[in-house]
Amino acid sequence: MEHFDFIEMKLPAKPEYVGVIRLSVSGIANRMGFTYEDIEDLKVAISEAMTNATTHAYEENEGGEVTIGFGVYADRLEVMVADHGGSFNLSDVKKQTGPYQQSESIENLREGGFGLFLIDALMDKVEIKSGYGVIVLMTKNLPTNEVGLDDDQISTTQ
Amino acid sequence: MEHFDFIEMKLPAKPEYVGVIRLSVSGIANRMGFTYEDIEDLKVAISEAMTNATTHAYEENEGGEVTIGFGVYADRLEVMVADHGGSFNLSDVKKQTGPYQQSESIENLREGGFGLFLIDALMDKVEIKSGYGVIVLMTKNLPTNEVGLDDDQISTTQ
Amino acid sequence: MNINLSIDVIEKDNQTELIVTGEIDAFTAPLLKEKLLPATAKESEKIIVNLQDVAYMDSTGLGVFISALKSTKEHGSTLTLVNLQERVHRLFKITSLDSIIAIDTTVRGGE
Amino acid sequence: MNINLSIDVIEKDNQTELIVTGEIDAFTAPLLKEKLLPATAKESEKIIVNLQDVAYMDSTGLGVFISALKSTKEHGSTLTLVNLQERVHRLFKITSLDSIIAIDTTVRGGE
Repeated sequence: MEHFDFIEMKLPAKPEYVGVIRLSVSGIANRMGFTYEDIEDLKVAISEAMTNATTHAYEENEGGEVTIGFGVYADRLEVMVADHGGSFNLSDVKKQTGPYQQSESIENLREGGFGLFLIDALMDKVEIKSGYGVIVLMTKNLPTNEVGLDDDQISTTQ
Repeated sequence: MEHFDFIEMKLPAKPEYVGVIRLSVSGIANRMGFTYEDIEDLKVAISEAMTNATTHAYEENEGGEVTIGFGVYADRLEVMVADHGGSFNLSDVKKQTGPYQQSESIENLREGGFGLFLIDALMDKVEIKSGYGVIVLMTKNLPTNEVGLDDDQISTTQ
Repeated sequence: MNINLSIDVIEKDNQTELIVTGEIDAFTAPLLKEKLLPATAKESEKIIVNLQDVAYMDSTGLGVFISALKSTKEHGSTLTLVNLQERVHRLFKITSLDSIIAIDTTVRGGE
Repeated sequence: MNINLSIDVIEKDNQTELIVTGEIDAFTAPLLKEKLLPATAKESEKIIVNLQDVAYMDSTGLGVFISALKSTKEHGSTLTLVNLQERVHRLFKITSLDSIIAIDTTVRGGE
């Protein structure tokens, strides 16, 4: 079986913890060797998924929690964001997903309509599963190293 | 009961993930309003506990994992670091804990002897429990706000 | 609790400038909305949002600017975003929202 | 895998300077040890470790410097740490290791 490391986080489904998740994913992705640009993409995508999860929790009026799993592979990072409980109409969400179209009137633009679209645009692969809660499973590939391995690679964290 | 938020992380007991934990605790502590100095203390203390846990896992030759729990209270942060499995002689560890004494010969200084001492020096309260694995439970209090509440407090993350 | 966003509001004749510092996400976006929306409700007000010191933004920020744009259309005010960092500007381009929200790219922060 | 530590080694007559950049923790300390220990094994070598760009260090870093100090005593070399940031210096003070490890405080980084 393909080897990977697994990291799991459970947090209250509250918006104040979205920033915590961003720092965590930033640490994991930096350690894996992702570029600055890719790390920024990951931060946005995971924040969007966590924001969706906290919104569901809020709508359901529950003090729920969000589970985030990171699968660290040699060539990619898989991130799973799951909220527990609360139902979710997947086809409704998919209908709302897309960039702004010139034909749409500004009045009809949805304030919260771009989250899933951004996840899809910024990650290499995205799957959404709905059942008891919602699971967003997204993958970002590490760039294949075509310049050859450089032992003395310099990198600094924030 | 006193209200608190709970955040849990599970990571492979490997040194390459110590930096990830530092970023996560930094995010949580920053959100709670800890000072820069206190956040640096927390980063060291939690890294020390995680390093201990990864060392035990290594000695036991297991692909173990470390569980870290953060209890976010109004006036303090409680951090629990637990490794699973591997026995641990608590009294041996406590004997080794202390600053360097002029009477000690340099030859007898232990390379890894300052981890628990630093945790104790940098945190407000520390408990170590040994049984099936080791649990380090440490508390850092938020400074009591004597200057009064300032709504327009400016803060930036890294 | 600390909030990683601060907003300075500078009001002149018929002009409101918001200087935004920090991160715009689900936690902080309500604060931005609270400071921005009242300005857009003033007839013929010119609103400038300076995003030079915003290093992070996601769709919650886009949502606030969509609300603000709607409000300007209702009340006859105008909204312009200035000094966007490349990463932040990119989100407006990906979503095509740069076709309806005025973004002044003559000066851009973070480059 | 990325390692957040880089070490430049500058060798002159009887003097080795290590310029350390990044974070010293359980993951990166072995790299520091690997670069530092061989220098301490040279008789009458003067070793300077410049920590100006080390923003984070914990007891694993203290452990490396203890090993290096032991090695200097065995081999007749010397070890001096320079340009410590206040936070890093603090760890040597808390543990009283500043009484046995030479730290040049005339120039200090990060202040």
